[in-house]
Amino acid sequence: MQKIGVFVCWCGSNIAATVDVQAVSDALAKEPGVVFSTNYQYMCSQAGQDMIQEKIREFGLTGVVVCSCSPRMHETTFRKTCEKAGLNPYMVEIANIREQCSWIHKDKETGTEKAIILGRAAIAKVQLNAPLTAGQSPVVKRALVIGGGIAGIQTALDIADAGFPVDIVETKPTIGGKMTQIDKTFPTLDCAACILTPKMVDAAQNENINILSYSEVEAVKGFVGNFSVTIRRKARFVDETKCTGCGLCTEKCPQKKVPNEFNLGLDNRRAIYIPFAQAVPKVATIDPNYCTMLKTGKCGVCSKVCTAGAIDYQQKDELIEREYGAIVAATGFNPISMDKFDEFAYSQSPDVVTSLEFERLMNAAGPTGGTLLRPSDGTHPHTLVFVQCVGSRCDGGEKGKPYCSKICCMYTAKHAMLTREKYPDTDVYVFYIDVRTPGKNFDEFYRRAVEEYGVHYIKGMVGKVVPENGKLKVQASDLLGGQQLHIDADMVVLAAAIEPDKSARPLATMLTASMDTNDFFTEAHPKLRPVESPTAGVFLSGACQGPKDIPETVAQAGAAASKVIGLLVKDHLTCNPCVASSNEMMCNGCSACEKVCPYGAITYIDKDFRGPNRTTLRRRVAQVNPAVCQGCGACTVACPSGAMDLKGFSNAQIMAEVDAICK
Amino acid sequence: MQERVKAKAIELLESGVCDRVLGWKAGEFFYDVTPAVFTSREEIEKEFVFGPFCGANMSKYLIAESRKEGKKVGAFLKPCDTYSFQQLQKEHRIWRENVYAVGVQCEGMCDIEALKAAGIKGILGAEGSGDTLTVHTLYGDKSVERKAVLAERCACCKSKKLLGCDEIVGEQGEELESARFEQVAKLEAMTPDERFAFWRGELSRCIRCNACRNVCPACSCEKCVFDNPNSGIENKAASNSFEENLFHIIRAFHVAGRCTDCGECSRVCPQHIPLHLLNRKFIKDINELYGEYQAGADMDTRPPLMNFQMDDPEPSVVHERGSDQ
Amino acid sequence: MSDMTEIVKRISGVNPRKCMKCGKCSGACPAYDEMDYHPHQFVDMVENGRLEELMNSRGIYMCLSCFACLERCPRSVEPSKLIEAVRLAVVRQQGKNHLNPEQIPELLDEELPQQAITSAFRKYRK
Amino acid sequence: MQVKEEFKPTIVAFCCNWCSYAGADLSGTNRLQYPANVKIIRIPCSCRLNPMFILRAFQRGADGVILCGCHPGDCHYTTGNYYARRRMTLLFSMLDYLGIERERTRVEWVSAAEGAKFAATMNDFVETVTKLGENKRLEDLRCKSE
Repeated sequence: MQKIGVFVCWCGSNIAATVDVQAVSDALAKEPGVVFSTNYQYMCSQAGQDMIQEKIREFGLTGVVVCSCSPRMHETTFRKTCEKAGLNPYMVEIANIREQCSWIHKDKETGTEKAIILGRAAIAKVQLNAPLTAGQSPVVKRALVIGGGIAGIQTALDIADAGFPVDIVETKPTIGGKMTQIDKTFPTLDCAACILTPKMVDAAQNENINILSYSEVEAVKGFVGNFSVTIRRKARFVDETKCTGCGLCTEKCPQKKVPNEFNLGLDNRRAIYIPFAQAVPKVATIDPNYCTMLKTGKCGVCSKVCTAGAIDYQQKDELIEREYGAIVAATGFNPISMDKFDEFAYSQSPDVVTSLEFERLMNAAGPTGGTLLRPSDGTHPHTLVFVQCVGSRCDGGEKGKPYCSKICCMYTAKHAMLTREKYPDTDVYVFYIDVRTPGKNFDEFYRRAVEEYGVHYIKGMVGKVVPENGKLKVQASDLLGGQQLHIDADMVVLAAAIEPDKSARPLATMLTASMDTNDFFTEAHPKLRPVESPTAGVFLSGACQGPKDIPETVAQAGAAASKVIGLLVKDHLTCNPCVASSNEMMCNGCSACEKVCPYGAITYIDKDFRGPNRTTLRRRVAQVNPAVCQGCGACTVACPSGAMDLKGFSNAQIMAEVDAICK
Repeated sequence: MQERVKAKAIELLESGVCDRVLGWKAGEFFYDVTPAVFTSREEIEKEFVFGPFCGANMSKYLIAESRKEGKKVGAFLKPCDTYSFQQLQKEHRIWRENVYAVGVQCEGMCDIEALKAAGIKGILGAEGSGDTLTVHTLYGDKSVERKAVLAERCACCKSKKLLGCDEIVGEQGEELESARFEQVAKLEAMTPDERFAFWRGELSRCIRCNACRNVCPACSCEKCVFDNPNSGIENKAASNSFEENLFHIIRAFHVAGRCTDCGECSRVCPQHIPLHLLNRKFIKDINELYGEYQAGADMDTRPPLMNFQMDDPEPSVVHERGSDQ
Repeated sequence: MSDMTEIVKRISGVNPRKCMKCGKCSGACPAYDEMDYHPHQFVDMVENGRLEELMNSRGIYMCLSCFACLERCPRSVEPSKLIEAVRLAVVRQQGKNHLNPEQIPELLDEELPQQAITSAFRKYRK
Repeated sequence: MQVKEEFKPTIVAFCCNWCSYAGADLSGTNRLQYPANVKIIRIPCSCRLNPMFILRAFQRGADGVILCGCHPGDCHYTTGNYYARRRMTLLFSMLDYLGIERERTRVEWVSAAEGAKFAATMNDFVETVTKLGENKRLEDLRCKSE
């Protein structure tokens, strides 16, 4: 029989004013199993806690009921108190007789009667409490960063600085992401490559960081602290260890007509290529869709030319499996496709480009070597029209994205300013709905574009663009001027909306991380936990969580890294002991519980049981992983036979509380 | 039809595909057909029956049978049985590779009460496939319209489709438009007091023989909560009105979303309580609130109670929807 | 006049509040110059209670119902349907159907494009 | 007919630990009064409520049972209240089908910031159940000790 101690708190006058605490402690003293019952002004005070510890030792209490304020207030305090006195902390129950009794009833008599009933319910529950110890699960001291853009690199660098090994998995042949394709950055007009490549080199040289380029995540199993991830290293047909990055093969390769995705198809590259000069790892890659040797077996120029003998046509995809303690999603963004915006004639004229393509045209390593030329005839453009919010702030659905993509106003101001600065003879028009410049020095930057460089900012939208004998006839409304403008432009640049990378959705399903309707990762709490995913052990860095510019991405990457370090620094993860547990003898193995578990904490094994007259019965039974289970209890109701029960809130305990209340 | 099924049973045994076959055998009376296991040709020839009274649903026996060593177990399944068969596979209760399932075309099973109600006296036996039934009685043979004496569940049969069978005897059928929810709708239209009186009248006759639980393919727990002393709601015999309600509400809730509406519970109830009306109420609610769902129709859609939509109706819908004269 | 605004909104099924004042409809409108009030202003005037002014304007008859604005509106506001409803509201008033079909034959001339004829019939044949 | 001594219903409220229990605490902190016949049982999530507990409460003499949970979409366990919503809808529909008064059972989504709503809901629920009178249709006479 349990030996229970009841401690009724006055809480100064908060409880004692409308509840006769003496009557309560006397009434509860008579309850079965109660060996000691008292009341005191401040149970949560040091004196109160000492009294509890003293009584535990004196009476050898096996259970403690404290009738006081809400468990959300002092449950942990009283649990620690009892733990110090040697009583299992989960043998404590709190009856909430302040917020849910004394404060909401004026009449002392009903207040006292209700407090006694709530006390009885807590006693009934503690009778059935079992001592629980918080489970522990080991933490693998290695992090995985998925995505090698500035977000992934920065996160990896910060984690590596703390001394933890990090793997970066990048689908492209080189890390660097979108920033490598950008010419200058706002608001400081730094050259993007100049501030990015040192970080890429740091990442390459940092012995804690292991870069798995040209690879994809295939499968993720396990839980926080113990992820096991299968990574597919796509076949490069070049041996990374031998290739020196001299680039000889990329000059000699006969297959010249391959659209260069690094320059967004504005120029061509060879079948064997290095994306750009400062690529990290600086290793050639053969494109299997275009290489004649791989397709027909007749060529092999690159292997003949290669001095290091690094070409290996037989190389196959390789699947490697590694353990990680934490995973950071840094899959980044892409501009949306323009094929649903024919009113801007993107598909009808090469002179209508997206902003990223414009970046490449302005970039020294770009297809035109840095001089801004019209892709159609290579002449110098005189009139440029920038169109804002193409596909952003729309109605959702096939019209475009419902959100504002946040960075277009700033990079368009940058493009306009750089164009006017480099080519003073050009006329630059920017058609906008609102110019949004919320960051530090952002608005000053935009005003410089208007005041110093004379960019024509026109509030209104372009209605249509019609390519006509070499010119682009732009028809737009000028809302403030109250007129319809007709401009013959040489080039039109569309500020396309940005959307998450296509690899984000399958990755989210693998990580059981949740996503919003626009495929951005959902954060654990929009304001208070923006860099964590609701799924424990999964963190978010960069534009995969929402549109953001480079300063914010780097800040968020640092934050994600600090969360990962906070996790990896622990040797063990203590997990909530009030988790589900399945009674194997009664489990039907019908996987009803597995389907309702939001955390995928339930797995199944076939187990042998002793059957009648010495036969063994092989049955499928459920197993709950205590580290992943958060104790919501959905499975306990889905399980018809009651095999699945929740420690700390078991069926019997809740029934006992119901009985005590309704008696 | 019986000849073809018997021949198939013998063929399964002779060809060595199965070492035992689950079928039907005449019980005490001709209409009291019980399930049986046949292991030899002679037994089949002598006792195997497939006639208008073979209502028993074999799929629940396959839970235990499919786990035994030895060759496969042959099983004859009517269309409604195949739904339970697939539902049990979906819940990993039947090991499909140890079962050789033979689907049997079914024209609907008859109910002896309906036969008696049709005013035929001194019945000795009845057989015949197709639309008419020849009834052997003390006063010579009579023939009667099969439709008139069909069991309630067969009168509003929901589907003649044979699912997931290795082989089919007879033709494959189709899902049918069935009026199986009319009775439930009639009850819903009553006032709460009338409904309370109706169900008290029905459930008070319940003697807790657990026949409904034992025959129900969805009710196949290793250890039922009502037999488990520390489940908190264990009760062997319902001693008062509350426990009768409790048993039937909880049982209906446990099979909600998994009950294939095979009607076995009402067929075996010795007190003729229309238990299927409880399960059909849940099926009707699920169809109306969460979209058409037929348990056991396929192997992958998630059962409604293990699924959700963001825009599910609020529980208060029950308050607005109910009629409250 | 507010109930008339409700009627116009109901007939057209358009929610003018969805308009974010981007002006793309006016940008795309081929009849922009002939109109005194332009497509983005239709939506704004209906929403802000200037329906009367809009109903008396000549501009609403210059609309060719070519649906360029409807196609291109990022917020799916459909200004062409709205102006259609405004025209309907005018025509339904007593004696305001100021052009009856019998007059049209004399007004015709060869250069009048096909589109304008069908559009005129549709607008005036109510 | 005038009830002899004023009938005081017993109401059991199952509150989910993260939202509605905090809402109940908030209504307490704001000293918002609601009748004392409501007693609250804390459960981790609304999806922890098993129909057995509701029927057990009625068996033991409760006159009304209410489940309070987080608003759909705010659940601490992301999907808990969606399952609870379906289960309770079906259970209430079955109880209504058996002729048990519909107003004896109820689900209310109360967030941690809605102290006032919690108090108002409790006042309204107690009033409805008092009007219904004692629970005659789902009672277990053996449990009626007095």
